[in-house]
Amino acid sequence: MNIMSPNDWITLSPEPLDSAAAVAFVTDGRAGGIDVFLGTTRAETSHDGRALIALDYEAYEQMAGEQLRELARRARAQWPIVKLALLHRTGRVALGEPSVMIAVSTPHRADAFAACRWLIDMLKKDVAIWKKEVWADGSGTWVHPVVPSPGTPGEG
Amino acid sequence: MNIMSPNDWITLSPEPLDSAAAVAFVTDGRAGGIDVFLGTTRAETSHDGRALIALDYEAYEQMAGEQLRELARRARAQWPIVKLALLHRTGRVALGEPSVMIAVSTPHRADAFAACRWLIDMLKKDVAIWKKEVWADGSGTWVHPVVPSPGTPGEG
Amino acid sequence: MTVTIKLFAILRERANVSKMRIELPASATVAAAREALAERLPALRDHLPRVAWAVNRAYVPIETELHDGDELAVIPPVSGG
Amino acid sequence: MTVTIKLFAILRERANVSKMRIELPASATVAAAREALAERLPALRDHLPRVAWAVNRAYVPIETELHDGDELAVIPPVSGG
Repeated sequence: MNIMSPNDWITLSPEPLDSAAAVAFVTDGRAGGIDVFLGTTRAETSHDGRALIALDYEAYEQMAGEQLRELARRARAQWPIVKLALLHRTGRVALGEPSVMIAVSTPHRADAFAACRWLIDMLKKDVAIWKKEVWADGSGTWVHPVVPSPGTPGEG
Repeated sequence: MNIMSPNDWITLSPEPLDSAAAVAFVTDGRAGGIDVFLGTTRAETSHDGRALIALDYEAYEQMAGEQLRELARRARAQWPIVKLALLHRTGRVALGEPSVMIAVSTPHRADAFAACRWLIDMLKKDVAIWKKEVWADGSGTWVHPVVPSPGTPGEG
Repeated sequence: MTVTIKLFAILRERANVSKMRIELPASATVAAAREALAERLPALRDHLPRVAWAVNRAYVPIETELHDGDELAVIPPVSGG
Repeated sequence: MTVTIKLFAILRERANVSKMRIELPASATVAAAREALAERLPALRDHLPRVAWAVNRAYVPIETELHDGDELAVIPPVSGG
Protein backbone atom coordinates (compact mmCIF):
# COMPACT_ATOMS: atom_id res chain seq x y z
CA MET A 1 0.00 0.00 0.00
CA ASN A 2 1.59 3.26 -1.11
CA ILE A 3 -0.38 6.46 -1.49
CA MET A 4 1.41 9.65 -2.36
CA SER A 5 -0.84 12.63 -2.86
CA PRO A 6 0.75 16.07 -3.05
CA ASN A 7 0.45 16.52 0.72
CA ASP A 8 0.10 13.05 2.25
CA TRP A 9 2.42 10.11 1.82
CA ILE A 10 1.09 6.93 3.42
CA THR A 11 2.87 3.63 3.00
CA LEU A 12 2.72 0.12 4.34
CA SER A 13 5.54 -1.70 2.62
CA PRO A 14 8.50 -4.03 3.12
CA GLU A 15 10.92 -1.39 1.78
CA PRO A 16 13.40 0.17 4.25
CA LEU A 17 12.30 3.60 5.48
CA ASP A 18 14.33 6.58 4.30
CA SER A 19 14.29 9.49 6.77
CA ALA A 20 15.77 11.92 4.25
CA ALA A 21 12.98 11.10 1.79
CA ALA A 22 10.33 11.66 4.49
CA VAL A 23 11.89 14.99 5.47
CA ALA A 24 12.13 16.06 1.81
CA PHE A 25 8.48 15.13 1.27
CA VAL A 26 7.15 17.23 4.15
CA THR A 27 9.50 20.19 3.59
CA ASP A 28 7.38 23.09 2.35
CA GLY A 29 7.61 26.87 2.14
CA ARG A 30 4.44 27.16 4.22
CA ALA A 31 5.97 25.21 7.12
CA GLY A 32 8.14 26.55 9.92
CA GLY A 33 8.62 23.30 11.79
CA ILE A 34 8.98 19.62 10.98
CA ASP A 35 8.76 16.87 13.53
CA VAL A 36 9.80 13.34 12.68
CA PHE A 37 9.31 10.26 14.82
CA LEU A 38 11.09 6.97 14.19
CA GLY A 39 10.24 3.80 16.05
CA THR A 40 13.22 1.53 16.54
CA THR A 41 13.72 -1.69 18.43
CA ARG A 42 15.73 -2.08 21.57
CA ALA A 43 18.28 -4.88 21.56
CA GLU A 44 17.14 -7.59 23.90
CA THR A 45 18.19 -10.97 25.21
CA SER A 46 15.63 -13.55 26.25
CA HIS A 47 15.72 -15.00 29.76
CA ASP A 48 17.53 -18.03 28.35
CA GLY A 49 20.20 -16.00 26.56
CA ARG A 50 18.95 -15.82 22.98
CA ALA A 51 19.49 -12.47 21.24
CA LEU A 52 16.71 -10.64 19.43
CA ILE A 53 17.71 -10.34 15.78
CA ALA A 54 14.69 -8.90 13.96
CA LEU A 55 10.99 -8.17 14.04
CA ASP A 56 8.47 -9.63 11.63
CA TYR A 57 5.57 -7.31 10.94
CA GLU A 58 2.22 -8.60 9.70
CA ALA A 59 -0.61 -6.26 8.73
CA TYR A 60 -4.24 -6.62 7.78
CA GLU A 61 -3.19 -4.53 4.83
CA GLN A 62 -6.52 -3.26 3.56
CA MET A 63 -7.79 -2.31 7.00
CA ALA A 64 -4.47 -0.87 8.19
CA GLY A 65 -4.24 1.23 5.03
CA GLU A 66 -7.72 2.63 5.60
CA GLN A 67 -6.87 3.27 9.26
CA LEU A 68 -3.70 5.16 8.37
CA ARG A 69 -5.60 7.33 5.90
CA GLU A 70 -8.26 7.97 8.53
CA LEU A 71 -5.59 8.94 11.09
CA ALA A 72 -4.16 11.42 8.57
CA ARG A 73 -7.64 12.91 8.10
CA ARG A 74 -8.22 13.16 11.84
CA ALA A 75 -4.80 14.74 12.43
CA ARG A 76 -5.54 17.33 9.74
CA ALA A 77 -8.85 18.13 11.45
CA GLN A 78 -6.99 18.89 14.70
CA TRP A 79 -3.81 20.66 13.57
CA PRO A 80 -2.89 22.93 10.62
CA ILE A 81 -0.73 20.31 8.92
CA VAL A 82 1.02 21.32 5.72
CA LYS A 83 2.33 17.87 4.75
CA LEU A 84 2.63 14.52 6.44
CA ALA A 85 4.25 11.15 5.89
CA LEU A 86 2.99 8.04 7.67
CA LEU A 87 5.19 5.09 6.83
CA HIS A 88 5.21 1.60 8.32
CA ARG A 89 7.16 -1.45 7.33
CA THR A 90 5.83 -4.94 6.84
CA GLY A 91 7.78 -8.17 6.82
CA ARG A 92 11.16 -8.56 8.43
CA VAL A 93 12.83 -5.50 9.96
CA ALA A 94 16.39 -5.93 11.13
CA LEU A 95 17.36 -4.58 14.52
CA GLY A 96 18.60 -1.02 14.14
CA GLU A 97 16.23 -0.21 11.29
CA PRO A 98 13.13 1.85 12.03
CA SER A 99 9.81 0.04 11.65
CA VAL A 100 7.72 3.19 11.58
CA MET A 101 8.40 6.76 10.54
CA ILE A 102 6.05 9.72 10.88
CA ALA A 103 6.90 13.21 9.61
CA VAL A 104 4.67 16.26 9.96
CA SER A 105 5.23 19.84 8.85
CA THR A 106 3.19 22.72 10.24
CA PRO A 107 3.47 26.52 10.24
CA HIS A 108 4.45 26.52 13.95
CA ARG A 109 6.43 23.89 15.78
CA ALA A 110 4.05 23.11 18.66
CA ASP A 111 1.54 21.67 16.19
CA ALA A 112 4.15 19.48 14.49
CA PHE A 113 5.14 17.92 17.83
CA ALA A 114 1.51 17.44 18.92
CA ALA A 115 0.35 15.92 15.65
CA CYS A 116 3.35 13.60 15.36
CA ARG A 117 2.89 12.41 18.93
CA TRP A 118 -0.84 11.83 18.44
CA LEU A 119 -0.26 9.92 15.21
CA ILE A 120 2.23 7.46 16.69
CA ASP A 121 0.08 6.95 19.79
CA MET A 122 -3.02 6.24 17.69
CA LEU A 123 -1.12 4.04 15.27
CA LYS A 124 0.18 1.87 18.08
CA LYS A 125 -3.19 1.70 19.77
CA ASP A 126 -5.50 0.91 16.85
CA VAL A 127 -3.90 0.06 13.53
CA ALA A 128 -4.14 -3.60 12.47
CA ILE A 129 -0.43 -4.40 12.53
CA TRP A 130 1.33 -7.01 14.63
CA LYS A 131 4.95 -7.68 15.40
CA LYS A 132 6.71 -10.90 16.17
CA GLU A 133 10.10 -10.93 17.82
CA VAL A 134 12.55 -13.15 15.99
CA TRP A 135 15.32 -14.67 18.09
CA ALA A 136 18.79 -15.87 17.17
CA ASP A 137 17.69 -19.50 17.26
CA GLY A 138 14.95 -18.81 14.70
CA SER A 139 12.07 -18.97 17.17
CA GLY A 140 9.46 -16.25 17.26
CA THR A 141 7.34 -14.55 19.92
CA TRP A 142 4.29 -12.50 19.04
CA VAL A 143 4.29 -9.18 20.88
CA HIS A 144 1.13 -8.38 22.82
CA PRO A 145 -0.30 -11.71 21.85
CA VAL A 146 -3.49 -12.93 23.40
CA VAL A 147 -2.33 -14.43 26.65
CA PRO A 148 -4.16 -17.74 26.97
CA SER A 149 -6.19 -17.36 30.10
CA PRO A 150 -9.39 -19.42 29.92
CA GLY A 151 -12.33 -17.88 31.68
CA THR A 152 -11.10 -14.28 31.43
CA PRO A 153 -14.03 -12.01 30.57
CA GLY A 154 -13.88 -11.03 26.91
CA GLU A 155 -13.66 -7.50 25.62
CA GLY A 156 -15.76 -8.36 22.58
CA MET B 1 32.14 24.46 16.55
CA ASN B 2 31.72 20.72 16.11
CA ILE B 3 31.78 18.34 19.05
CA MET B 4 31.08 14.69 18.46
CA SER B 5 31.39 12.51 21.52
CA PRO B 6 30.07 8.95 21.35
CA ASN B 7 26.62 10.09 22.54
CA ASP B 8 26.35 13.82 21.84
CA TRP B 9 26.83 15.59 18.55
CA ILE B 10 26.74 19.37 18.86
CA THR B 11 27.49 21.60 15.92
CA LEU B 12 27.35 25.25 14.97
CA SER B 13 28.52 25.37 11.40
CA PRO B 14 27.81 26.76 7.93
CA GLU B 15 27.49 23.24 6.49
CA PRO B 16 24.02 22.10 5.33
CA LEU B 17 22.28 19.86 7.87
CA ASP B 18 21.84 16.21 6.94
CA SER B 19 18.80 14.60 8.56
CA ALA B 20 19.90 11.08 7.64
CA ALA B 21 23.25 11.67 9.36
CA ALA B 22 21.49 12.96 12.50
CA VAL B 23 19.16 9.95 12.55
CA ALA B 24 22.07 7.56 12.01
CA PHE B 25 24.00 9.23 14.84
CA VAL B 26 21.20 8.84 17.43
CA THR B 27 20.12 5.35 16.32
CA ASP B 28 21.07 2.94 19.09
CA GLY B 29 20.12 -0.51 20.27
CA ARG B 30 19.16 0.93 23.66
CA ALA B 31 16.60 3.30 22.11
CA GLY B 32 13.00 2.55 21.21
CA GLY B 33 12.09 5.99 19.90
CA ILE B 34 13.76 8.81 18.03
CA ASP B 35 12.31 12.27 17.69
CA VAL B 36 13.78 14.75 15.24
CA PHE B 37 12.89 18.42 14.94
CA LEU B 38 13.82 20.56 11.95
CA GLY B 39 13.33 24.30 11.89
CA THR B 40 12.58 25.62 8.41
CA THR B 41 11.64 29.05 7.12
CA ARG B 42 8.27 30.00 5.76
CA ALA B 43 8.29 31.74 2.39
CA GLU B 44 7.33 35.34 2.85
CA THR B 45 6.78 38.52 0.88
CA SER B 46 7.41 41.90 2.42
CA HIS B 47 4.63 44.52 2.48
CA ASP B 48 6.19 46.12 -0.60
CA GLY B 49 6.39 42.89 -2.59
CA ARG B 50 9.97 41.70 -2.08
CA ALA B 51 10.39 37.95 -1.65
CA LEU B 52 12.38 36.45 1.22
CA ILE B 53 15.28 34.50 -0.29
CA ALA B 54 17.46 33.41 2.62
CA LEU B 55 18.35 33.84 6.26
CA ASP B 56 21.75 34.94 7.51
CA TYR B 57 22.63 33.48 10.90
CA GLU B 58 25.16 35.08 13.19
CA ALA B 59 26.27 33.46 16.44
CA TYR B 60 28.39 34.44 19.41
CA GLU B 61 30.11 31.19 18.66
CA GLN B 62 31.96 30.54 21.91
CA MET B 63 28.98 31.37 24.09
CA ALA B 64 26.43 29.60 21.86
CA GLY B 65 28.60 26.48 21.83
CA GLU B 66 28.80 26.47 25.62
CA GLN B 67 25.05 27.07 25.82
CA LEU B 68 24.29 24.15 23.50
CA ARG B 69 26.50 21.85 25.55
CA GLU B 70 24.78 23.05 28.71
CA LEU B 71 21.35 22.40 27.17
CA ALA B 72 22.46 18.87 26.31
CA ARG B 73 23.56 18.36 29.92
CA ARG B 74 20.29 19.74 31.30
CA ALA B 75 18.22 17.59 28.94
CA ARG B 76 20.14 14.50 30.05
CA ALA B 77 19.41 15.40 33.67
CA GLN B 78 15.67 15.43 32.91
CA TRP B 79 15.18 12.53 30.48
CA PRO B 80 16.90 9.17 29.94
CA ILE B 81 18.51 10.21 26.66
CA VAL B 82 20.56 7.61 24.83
CA LYS B 83 22.01 9.90 22.16
CA LEU B 84 21.35 13.39 20.93
CA ALA B 85 22.30 15.69 18.09
CA LEU B 86 21.98 19.45 18.40
CA LEU B 87 22.89 21.10 15.12
CA HIS B 88 22.54 24.73 14.08
CA ARG B 89 23.70 26.48 10.96
CA THR B 90 25.56 29.75 10.75
CA GLY B 91 25.89 32.02 7.75
CA ARG B 92 23.48 32.01 4.85
CA VAL B 93 20.69 29.43 4.82
CA ALA B 94 18.61 29.23 1.66
CA LEU B 95 14.85 29.04 1.97
CA GLY B 96 13.76 25.41 2.13
CA GLU B 97 16.87 24.30 4.01
CA PRO B 98 16.60 23.65 7.74
CA SER B 99 18.51 26.06 9.96
CA VAL B 100 18.33 23.86 13.05
CA MET B 101 18.04 20.12 13.60
CA ILE B 102 17.63 18.32 16.91
CA ALA B 103 17.50 14.54 17.21
CA VAL B 104 17.01 12.62 20.44
CA SER B 105 16.82 8.89 21.08
CA THR B 106 15.37 7.47 24.29
CA PRO B 107 14.20 4.05 25.47
CA HIS B 108 10.54 5.17 25.32
CA ARG B 109 9.02 7.62 22.88
CA ALA B 110 7.38 10.06 25.32
CA ASP B 111 10.82 11.12 26.56
CA ALA B 112 12.16 11.66 23.03
CA PHE B 113 9.27 14.01 22.20
CA ALA B 114 9.56 15.88 25.51
CA ALA B 115 13.34 16.31 25.34
CA CYS B 116 13.32 17.38 21.69
CA ARG B 117 10.57 19.92 22.36
CA TRP B 118 12.36 21.30 25.40
CA LEU B 119 15.66 21.59 23.53
CA ILE B 120 14.24 23.61 20.63
CA ASP B 121 12.26 25.85 23.00
CA MET B 122 15.34 26.56 25.11
CA LEU B 123 17.57 27.02 22.08
CA LYS B 124 15.24 29.64 20.63
CA LYS B 125 14.82 31.37 23.96
CA ASP B 126 18.42 31.61 25.18
CA VAL B 127 21.16 30.65 22.77
CA ALA B 128 23.23 33.54 21.39
CA ILE B 129 22.24 33.20 17.73
CA TRP B 130 20.54 35.81 15.55
CA LYS B 131 18.90 35.66 12.18
CA LYS B 132 18.57 38.30 9.53
CA GLU B 133 16.01 37.99 6.77
CA VAL B 134 17.53 38.53 3.35
CA TRP B 135 15.19 39.89 0.68
CA ALA B 136 15.29 39.58 -3.08
CA ASP B 137 16.61 43.15 -3.45
CA GLY B 138 19.57 42.35 -1.21
CA SER B 139 18.29 44.24 1.81
CA GLY B 140 18.24 42.61 5.24
CA THR B 141 16.03 42.74 8.31
CA TRP B 142 17.21 41.49 11.69
CA VAL B 143 14.59 39.26 13.30
CA HIS B 144 13.60 40.21 16.85
CA PRO B 145 15.90 43.18 16.75
CA VAL B 146 15.83 45.75 19.48
CA VAL B 147 12.94 47.98 18.56
CA PRO B 148 14.16 51.54 19.05
CA SER B 149 11.90 52.96 21.68
CA PRO B 150 13.68 55.58 23.76
CA GLY B 151 12.69 55.67 27.38
CA THR B 152 11.45 52.08 27.55
CA PRO B 153 12.54 50.55 30.87
CA GLY B 154 15.51 48.27 30.33
CA GLU B 155 15.58 44.58 31.17
CA GLY B 156 19.25 44.77 32.09
CA MET C 1 -25.31 -16.77 4.64
CA THR C 2 -21.60 -16.95 4.07
CA VAL C 3 -19.06 -14.86 5.95
CA THR C 4 -15.34 -14.71 5.22
CA ILE C 5 -13.17 -14.97 8.32
CA LYS C 6 -9.68 -13.48 8.37
CA LEU C 7 -7.08 -14.46 10.94
CA PHE C 8 -3.83 -12.70 11.73
CA ALA C 9 -0.65 -13.04 13.74
CA ILE C 10 -0.84 -15.55 16.58
CA LEU C 11 -4.38 -16.58 15.60
CA ARG C 12 -3.35 -17.31 12.03
CA GLU C 13 -0.45 -19.39 13.28
CA ARG C 14 -2.52 -21.30 15.81
CA ALA C 15 -5.27 -22.02 13.30
CA ASN C 16 -2.79 -22.60 10.50
CA VAL C 17 -5.11 -20.74 8.15
CA SER C 18 -5.43 -17.03 7.28
CA LYS C 19 -8.78 -17.00 5.55
CA MET C 20 -11.85 -19.26 5.60
CA ARG C 21 -15.55 -19.17 4.94
CA ILE C 22 -18.21 -20.08 7.43
CA GLU C 23 -21.94 -20.54 7.01
CA LEU C 24 -24.15 -18.77 9.54
CA PRO C 25 -27.90 -18.37 9.91
CA ALA C 26 -29.32 -15.11 8.54
CA SER C 27 -28.94 -12.18 11.00
CA ALA C 28 -26.26 -13.96 13.01
CA THR C 29 -24.14 -11.61 15.12
CA VAL C 30 -20.38 -11.40 15.55
CA ALA C 31 -20.92 -13.23 18.86
CA ALA C 32 -22.54 -16.12 16.99
CA ALA C 33 -19.63 -16.18 14.54
CA ARG C 34 -17.30 -16.34 17.51
CA GLU C 35 -19.08 -19.42 18.82
CA ALA C 36 -18.96 -21.07 15.39
CA LEU C 37 -15.24 -20.30 15.14
CA ALA C 38 -14.48 -21.70 18.56
CA GLU C 39 -16.15 -24.92 17.49
CA ARG C 40 -14.40 -25.14 14.12
CA LEU C 41 -10.98 -24.14 15.43
CA PRO C 42 -10.52 -25.28 19.03
CA ALA C 43 -6.93 -23.96 18.96
CA LEU C 44 -8.34 -20.42 19.01
CA ARG C 45 -10.65 -20.96 21.96
CA ASP C 46 -8.34 -19.50 24.59
CA HIS C 47 -7.69 -16.43 22.46
CA LEU C 48 -11.19 -15.47 21.37
CA PRO C 49 -12.23 -13.81 24.63
CA ARG C 50 -9.35 -11.31 24.18
CA VAL C 51 -9.72 -10.17 20.61
CA ALA C 52 -11.44 -7.29 18.83
CA TRP C 53 -13.59 -7.72 15.73
CA ALA C 54 -13.71 -5.87 12.43
CA VAL C 55 -16.43 -6.18 9.83
CA ASN C 56 -15.41 -5.03 6.36
CA ARG C 57 -12.28 -3.44 7.81
CA ALA C 58 -13.86 -1.40 10.61
CA TYR C 59 -13.96 -2.28 14.31
CA VAL C 60 -17.44 -3.30 15.52
CA PRO C 61 -19.02 -4.35 18.82
CA ILE C 62 -19.65 -8.07 19.32
CA GLU C 63 -23.43 -7.70 19.05
CA THR C 64 -23.19 -6.38 15.46
CA GLU C 65 -25.35 -8.27 12.95
CA LEU C 66 -23.52 -9.81 10.03
CA HIS C 67 -24.62 -9.86 6.41
CA ASP C 68 -24.02 -12.27 3.59
CA GLY C 69 -20.60 -11.66 2.07
CA ASP C 70 -19.19 -9.77 5.06
CA GLU C 71 -15.49 -10.00 5.84
CA LEU C 72 -15.12 -10.64 9.55
CA ALA C 73 -11.58 -10.18 10.88
CA VAL C 74 -10.43 -11.45 14.24
CA ILE C 75 -8.06 -8.80 15.61
CA PRO C 76 -5.71 -9.84 18.40
CA PRO C 77 -4.20 -6.95 20.39
CA VAL C 78 -2.25 -4.87 17.87
CA SER C 79 1.46 -4.18 18.24
CA GLY C 80 2.49 -2.00 15.32
CA GLY C 81 5.01 0.79 15.60
CA MET D 1 40.81 48.13 34.05
CA THR D 2 40.21 47.02 30.49
CA VAL D 3 37.10 45.17 29.35
CA THR D 4 36.53 43.72 25.89
CA ILE D 5 33.14 44.53 24.46
CA LYS D 6 31.53 42.23 21.87
CA LEU D 7 28.68 43.34 19.65
CA PHE D 8 26.41 41.17 17.51
CA ALA D 9 23.68 41.35 14.90
CA ILE D 10 21.89 44.68 14.70
CA LEU D 11 24.20 46.21 17.32
CA ARG D 12 27.31 45.21 15.42
CA GLU D 13 25.87 46.71 12.25
CA ARG D 14 24.78 49.94 13.91
CA ALA D 15 28.14 50.40 15.64
CA ASN D 16 30.05 49.13 12.62
CA VAL D 17 32.36 47.25 14.95
CA SER D 18 32.17 43.76 16.46
CA LYS D 19 34.80 44.01 19.17
CA MET D 20 36.38 46.88 21.11
CA ARG D 21 38.14 47.61 24.37
CA ILE D 22 36.99 50.10 26.93
CA GLU D 23 38.69 51.41 30.04
CA LEU D 24 36.62 51.43 33.21
CA PRO D 25 37.37 52.28 36.85
CA ALA D 26 38.09 49.28 39.10
CA SER D 27 34.90 47.54 40.32
CA ALA D 28 32.76 49.11 37.62
CA THR D 29 29.52 47.23 37.01
CA VAL D 30 27.87 46.17 33.76
CA ALA D 31 25.58 49.18 34.22
CA ALA D 32 28.62 51.47 34.23
CA ALA D 33 29.91 49.79 31.09
CA ARG D 34 26.54 50.39 29.50
CA GLU D 35 26.83 54.11 30.21
CA ALA D 36 30.34 54.20 28.80
CA LEU D 37 29.17 52.38 25.68
CA ALA D 38 26.23 54.71 25.13
CA GLU D 39 28.65 57.61 25.24
CA ARG D 40 31.21 56.03 22.91
CA LEU D 41 28.66 54.69 20.43
CA PRO D 42 25.60 56.92 20.29
CA ALA D 43 24.14 54.72 17.53
CA LEU D 44 23.52 52.03 20.16
CA ARG D 45 21.74 54.27 22.62
CA ASP D 46 18.20 53.34 21.60
CA HIS D 47 19.04 49.64 21.75
CA LEU D 48 20.86 49.38 25.05
CA PRO D 49 17.77 49.45 27.28
CA ARG D 50 16.54 46.26 25.55
CA VAL D 51 19.55 43.98 25.57
CA ALA D 52 20.87 41.26 27.85
CA TRP D 53 24.48 41.09 29.03
CA ALA D 54 26.96 38.24 29.17
CA VAL D 55 30.27 38.28 31.01
CA ASN D 56 32.75 35.66 29.84
CA ARG D 57 29.97 33.93 27.89
CA ALA D 58 27.35 33.65 30.65
CA TYR D 59 24.31 35.86 31.14
CA VAL D 60 24.63 38.19 34.14
CA PRO D 61 22.45 40.81 35.84
CA ILE D 62 23.27 44.45 35.10
CA GLU D 63 24.60 45.11 38.61
CA THR D 64 27.38 42.52 38.19
CA GLU D 65 30.88 43.79 38.92
CA LEU D 66 33.38 43.54 36.12
CA HIS D 67 37.01 42.52 36.37
CA ASP D 68 40.05 43.41 34.35
CA GLY D 69 40.16 41.34 31.17
CA ASP D 70 36.47 40.40 31.21
CA GLU D 71 34.68 39.86 27.92
CA LEU D 72 31.39 41.73 28.09
CA ALA D 73 28.93 40.82 25.33
CA VAL D 74 25.90 42.90 24.47
CA ILE D 75 23.14 40.42 23.58
CA PRO D 76 20.17 41.74 21.62
CA PRO D 77 17.06 39.51 21.74
CA VAL D 78 18.13 36.17 20.26
CA SER D 79 16.42 34.65 17.23
CA GLY D 80 18.11 31.34 16.55
CA GLY D 81 16.24 28.28 15.36
